[in-house]
Amino acid sequence: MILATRLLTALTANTGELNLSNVNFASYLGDSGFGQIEIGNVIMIIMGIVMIYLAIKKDYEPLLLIPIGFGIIAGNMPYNPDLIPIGYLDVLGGQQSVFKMFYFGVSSGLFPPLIFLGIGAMTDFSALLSNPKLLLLGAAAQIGIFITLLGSLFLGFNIQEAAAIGIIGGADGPTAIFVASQMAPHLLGAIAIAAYSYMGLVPVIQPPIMRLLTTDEERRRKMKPTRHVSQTEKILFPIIAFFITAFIAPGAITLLGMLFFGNLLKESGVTRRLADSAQGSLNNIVVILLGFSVGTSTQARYFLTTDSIKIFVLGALSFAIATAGGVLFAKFMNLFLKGDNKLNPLVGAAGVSAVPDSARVVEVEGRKYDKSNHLLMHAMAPNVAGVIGSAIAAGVLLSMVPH
Amino acid sequence: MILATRLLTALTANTGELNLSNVNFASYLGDSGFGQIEIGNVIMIIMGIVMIYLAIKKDYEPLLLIPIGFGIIAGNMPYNPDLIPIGYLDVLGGQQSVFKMFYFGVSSGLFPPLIFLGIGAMTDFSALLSNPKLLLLGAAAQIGIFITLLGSLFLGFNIQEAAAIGIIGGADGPTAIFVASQMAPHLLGAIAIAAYSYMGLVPVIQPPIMRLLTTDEERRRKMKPTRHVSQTEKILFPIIAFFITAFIAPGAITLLGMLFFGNLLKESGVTRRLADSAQGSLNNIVVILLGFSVGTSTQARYFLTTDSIKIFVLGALSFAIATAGGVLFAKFMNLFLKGDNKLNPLVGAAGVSAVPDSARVVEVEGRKYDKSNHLLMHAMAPNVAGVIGSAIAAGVLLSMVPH
Amino acid sequence: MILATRLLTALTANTGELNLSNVNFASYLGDSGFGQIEIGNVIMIIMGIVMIYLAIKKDYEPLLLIPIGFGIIAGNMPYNPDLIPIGYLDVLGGQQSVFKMFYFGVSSGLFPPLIFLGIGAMTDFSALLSNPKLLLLGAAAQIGIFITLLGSLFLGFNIQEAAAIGIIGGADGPTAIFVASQMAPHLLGAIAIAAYSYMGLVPVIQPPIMRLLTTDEERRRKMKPTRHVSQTEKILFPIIAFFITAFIAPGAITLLGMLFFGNLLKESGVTRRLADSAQGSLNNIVVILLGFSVGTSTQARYFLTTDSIKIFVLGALSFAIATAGGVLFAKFMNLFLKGDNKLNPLVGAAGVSAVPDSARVVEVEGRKYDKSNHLLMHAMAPNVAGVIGSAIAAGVLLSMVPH
Amino acid sequence: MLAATLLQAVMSAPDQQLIDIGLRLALIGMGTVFIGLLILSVSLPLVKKIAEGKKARLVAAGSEVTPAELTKHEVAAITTAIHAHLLRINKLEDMKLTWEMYEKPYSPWRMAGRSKMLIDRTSFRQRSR
Amino acid sequence: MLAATLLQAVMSAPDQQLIDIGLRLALIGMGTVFIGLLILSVSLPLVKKIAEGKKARLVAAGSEVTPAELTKHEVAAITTAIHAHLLRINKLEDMKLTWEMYEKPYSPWRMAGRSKMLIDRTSFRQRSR
Amino acid sequence: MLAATLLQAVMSAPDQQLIDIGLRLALIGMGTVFIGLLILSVSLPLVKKIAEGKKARLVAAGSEVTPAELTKHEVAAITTAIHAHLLRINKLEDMKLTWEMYEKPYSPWRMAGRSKMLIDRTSFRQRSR
Ligand code: NA
Ligand code: NA
Ligand code: NA
Repeated sequence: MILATRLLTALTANTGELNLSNVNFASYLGDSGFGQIEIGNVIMIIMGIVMIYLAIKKDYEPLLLIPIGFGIIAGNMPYNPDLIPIGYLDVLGGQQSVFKMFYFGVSSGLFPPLIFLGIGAMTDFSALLSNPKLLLLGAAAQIGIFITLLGSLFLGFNIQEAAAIGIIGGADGPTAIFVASQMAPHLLGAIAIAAYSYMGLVPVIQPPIMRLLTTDEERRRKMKPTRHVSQTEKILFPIIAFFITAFIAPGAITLLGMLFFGNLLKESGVTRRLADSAQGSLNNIVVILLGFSVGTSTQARYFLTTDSIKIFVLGALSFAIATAGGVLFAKFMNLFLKGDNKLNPLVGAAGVSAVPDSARVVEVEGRKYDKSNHLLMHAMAPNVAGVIGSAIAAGVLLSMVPH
Repeated sequence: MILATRLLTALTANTGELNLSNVNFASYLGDSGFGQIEIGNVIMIIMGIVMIYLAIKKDYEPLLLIPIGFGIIAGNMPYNPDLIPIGYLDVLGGQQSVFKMFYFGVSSGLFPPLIFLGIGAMTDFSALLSNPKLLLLGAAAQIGIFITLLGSLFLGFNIQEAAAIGIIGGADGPTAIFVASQMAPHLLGAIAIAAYSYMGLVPVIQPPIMRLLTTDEERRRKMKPTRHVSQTEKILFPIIAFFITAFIAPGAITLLGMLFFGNLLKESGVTRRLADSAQGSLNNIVVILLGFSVGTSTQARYFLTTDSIKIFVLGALSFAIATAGGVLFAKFMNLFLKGDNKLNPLVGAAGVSAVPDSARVVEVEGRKYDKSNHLLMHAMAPNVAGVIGSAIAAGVLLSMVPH
Repeated sequence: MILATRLLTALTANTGELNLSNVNFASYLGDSGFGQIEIGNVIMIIMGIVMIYLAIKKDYEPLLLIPIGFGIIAGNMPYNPDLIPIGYLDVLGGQQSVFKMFYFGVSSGLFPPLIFLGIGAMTDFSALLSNPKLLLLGAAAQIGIFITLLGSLFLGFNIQEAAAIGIIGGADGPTAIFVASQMAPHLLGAIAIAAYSYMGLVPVIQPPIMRLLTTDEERRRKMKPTRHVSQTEKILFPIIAFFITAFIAPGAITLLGMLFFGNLLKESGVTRRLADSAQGSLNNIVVILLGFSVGTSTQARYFLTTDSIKIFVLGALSFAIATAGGVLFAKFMNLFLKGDNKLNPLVGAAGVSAVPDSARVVEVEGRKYDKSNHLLMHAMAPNVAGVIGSAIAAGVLLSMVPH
Repeated sequence: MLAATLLQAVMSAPDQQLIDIGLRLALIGMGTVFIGLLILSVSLPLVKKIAEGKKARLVAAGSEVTPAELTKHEVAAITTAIHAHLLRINKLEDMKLTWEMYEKPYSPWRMAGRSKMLIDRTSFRQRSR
Repeated sequence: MLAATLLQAVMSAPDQQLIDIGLRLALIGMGTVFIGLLILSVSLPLVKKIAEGKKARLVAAGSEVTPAELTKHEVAAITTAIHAHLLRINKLEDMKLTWEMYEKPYSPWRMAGRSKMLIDRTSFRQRSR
Repeated sequence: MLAATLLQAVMSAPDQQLIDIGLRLALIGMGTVFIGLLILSVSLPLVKKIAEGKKARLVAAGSEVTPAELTKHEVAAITTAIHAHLLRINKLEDMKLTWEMYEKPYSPWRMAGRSKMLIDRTSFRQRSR
């Protein structure tokens, strides 16, 4: 009798709602993929496969698109969320899902500054130091951010959402994620996927716009070779650049602080082992977790909305506008420059950032018209300036828009 | 007078219960190891030393046994938990102990998927792709899991505990920890120690069983050389294998998602730096913290129970049954195979996983009977299949058993 | 009408206090550095620049001073904390600042043991094993800790604060941070900065004291060459040393456990990849985040207090006393030693730890008086003993002083 | 004592329903593992087909040279040639690597190791394994 | 359908105040970006001056040999010489590195890779890129 | 002013009990540090004995060749021989390593560095230290 009572208690207390009638193969199949699959999942999984394909075959930003692509697949495999926490938002009986823990790095805004640390530790600002006026091209391309912001307001988003969507035009994944995590967390997945997708598609989006806005003669123009930059200049740069930019846009302190900190580690010459890890293992670990997390956050039930479609349309628009802004501003600057100081306007397209893909696009486009014309070094200047520019823009929006 | 009051306040408010009578050497000694040591600690510390000895002298899974062994020592050094938080469960005055923070990676289930990411990034699935039917040996060896589950029910564990104990038979440390952290956190320490100990002891446990169940002729049998596997196959494998396994066992999405994600990073050819860090520094860091944490969680006061003894007995049983399951199923398959397609049944023993130790045991056993018989490559196939198989089994239990 | 209501709701609900009158350039400038800068920030930023300068030009502990220096700059850039969370204490609308998340590793006491793991994995205890009596020099130098503790009580700090300040005299950054995080979190920034600054300034602080307390003849004394130490000794050392020290000072289990664990990973010979990551990427990542976090925690509004000034004065004192303690105890030991067993008292100065800078100072000083006198190997023994000694002292204080 | 403990535990066996649940779990679990790996094993030849389909186009014209035909010396020669070729491309970068590898021979954090080298200068580490 | 959605969205345009705020944000934001990068670009020549000021003292006496004048062979020779010089300094350490690199050829965690090498022994990986 | 602050602080000295506690803490603390390191220092010769006990069996028969007797050239020769021997074992693996080291010379993430190399092509970095 006592034994029976003990067992009864054990069964009810310990095994929860488990009883014999629930434990059968049909019930198990119903909770497996066979019973849980939805059309939305299939669409998203195909999208993930396409991303992986493009990354491997076309070499479009593989370090980002492969983690995101596989994350999309993992996040959209069907399961019953009442039985076990798997998805990026799942908490069950006090136990967070692992994907939710990974995603914390995204939702808290922790990962983007760490990525910036790594970017700083692997970026060489020589090109920019060599020709400072090219910085302005990186400023001009940020017009994409603000026009997209206005467009988002027109499409019915509120001001916080519009600000977060606008930053897609900065062509900087980490900046976009950082702003979205603070301003519009519910749109973070769509914004991140849009930003990274278009960064991957830079070689597809930019060339037609660049050709449309330039003449043959302009595209063939060669630029003065860059000068040699001393080590002392490179050491002073991150400190001085941080002062100026953080002073003007305090909202950018977190992102630019880490960027220039990483760069100082690289250039100081006495912290090699720290710079190596900042741009090496730490960066790789964060890239893996960030990409995968962003991917898992595209669970069809939350992701496939008209808002996501609008964001993708606005994102494409913003990349196009940013590219045009950079190219046209280069032509505008040429009005004031003389002789061999004149710029090849193609270089302006690199102002969108998307480091270093858009600089590579400039190089490739330039050589289409003159095999001997190497624009890569010149394009690197607006390219890294674009990173700084969009971080400043993000800082302004973070300061001005209450959130 | 005012000064006296100030000091009185300071003394009572700031120094807590500290007063002159408490501050003496005898009282200090009482709180040091001299006053706090217990016989249980001594037993556990000796166990830790034995593990370290086996790891260094016998090379039994040193990457796991050394962190665990030292963790056991560190977790069992005597101290007074009312004075300072040290142990893996200690929180004192709102301050968590560092060991508790480390242990969070274990108790939350965060570490195992990260380990699987690393295993994926260092595993070559060629052997399996070359001879797919060997996958079934990896399935057969999982019988150890379910017989142990039944045995645990007989020994009086409830259904959640039995499921967690059963997974020891999967011979996969991370899988066992993951399931235990969700199903039976109070048994996690014992389950983890049992799983890793027996994984280390695979060269001791398996050979007698292998010899018992095979004839001399069978042990000498050579197998057809494996075929070359193309890179495209290797890239497609992680994606397709993830679809199938996650669809059938959604509970395994977290573990297998990370395993195949890691493998895709390795095989894609465009994400080398991510794969390097996934299987390198990230894996090492997690292995260090996981092993050490599991070790510290064996504090004698919580660990030395009859439950732990039962778990160790059941664990040994489950490894033996799993080995027998693999070998016997290989013999069963031979009934349907002809000529040089017949399997050497020793290869079945590798189905328990314990990668790559059990494959190495198969190689060593095989060469005892024929110096020229290299079974390593063939054993790798059931070996990695065993990892997938036990993750599927874990997924089924996580889905079906409420927790 | 409905549209208007919707928009009104949207504006009030979504944009918070944002309204047209707030959005203008003057208001923006007021929230930028132009409106927020304070004299305290300027002072701290200059201090950060000086640290970076010393690190690069004079090579004073660059791996610590550069992250701290840049952290000071980043933590003191002016911003409006009501608009966006940036500082190391900021939480706004439930969103923690990124710097606060980084700082968690400091305030929770998580980073110091991880640093100790790395130090263990990169430290060779041969010198100490070769000449065990030099351990006592590492003990003698800890007198700095306790005299500073008494001095702090005199300057009006309470007992917890005094204990935390005293540990600066241990000349071990991580130990000081660990104790301060548990005992006196509000002084953590000042204590950490003091500890690391003086560790960097060891080549400036120690030599005059060393010369003051030694005769010319003593400084020229050569010591017996160290003996070769076998691998088995090196493997046994971390285990035995951990037993003894943890038994006597349980409060040091966390720090010394990680130190000796790291050393076992290094010496075992079978866990190379773990040791490499412990002293490589993991250590670098923690050093970056710890240094930067400590820097950001010097926000002028919290940091520039008379308490900070007192702590800096006490810190300088404690380094001087510790150095004197080591040198004088070496002379005291010489009273009992004969012939070529006599110590060169300069070696005592290395007992303060500050590994390996103070050992380097001993080498340099020794060679000033005899070019052929290499004291480096002998100085390494008290140097690493000093690390153990201050961890023991920390353990005693953590056990005895309620917190 | 251990035996007694186990015996006692087995004696107080759980009721039939719990065992039934356990048996069903075992059946469904083992079944799922087998079905999952069986489906995977039959789908792998498909993977091979897909991969070969792509490759077929590439090697359609000439017969692929099986690397097995290469001698050790040929392998060495080819490797060296490719190495040299790539080396030229990466020459400047490599130079930098070489250069920087020795950049800071007296870094503070390498002191511990260095002092050990001085001690062990003339001795080799004996390894038992 | 997409077009319809977008059209509908645009039709229900937000009120003028929200647009005004957006326009002001755009103006201030774009202005700040431009001013920030403009100040940075005009301050960079100053950085150069500071850096040159320091360097000037060093090269005051003789004219600096521009590395551009070195031929490929000279570069190789110098690099080798420096390498050899530093190599001597680091000889013992390097020896240790070389030694340990091959220390544990059968480490369990390298088995997977090793078994693959055995399989692929005679084949080279074909890379499409 | 600093002096005044300190003076004032010292003047308002804490009561005797707090100082007594501090003194006792100092005594116990310093005592424990000394006892701990003293026990450690007397136990280390034991460690040596244990280690030697194990080694003794190995070298009982012949006298161990002290590495100190090796000349630099012998060291070099032995190292090279061992290196070559192990190289043969690891040949395939090494080949793979060499191969892959140059696998993707135009990876996007290496572009920044590469563009710098192009700029600095003909110049060497001057290091002051
Ligand atoms: Na940008
Ligand atoms: Na398994
Ligand atoms: Na110390």
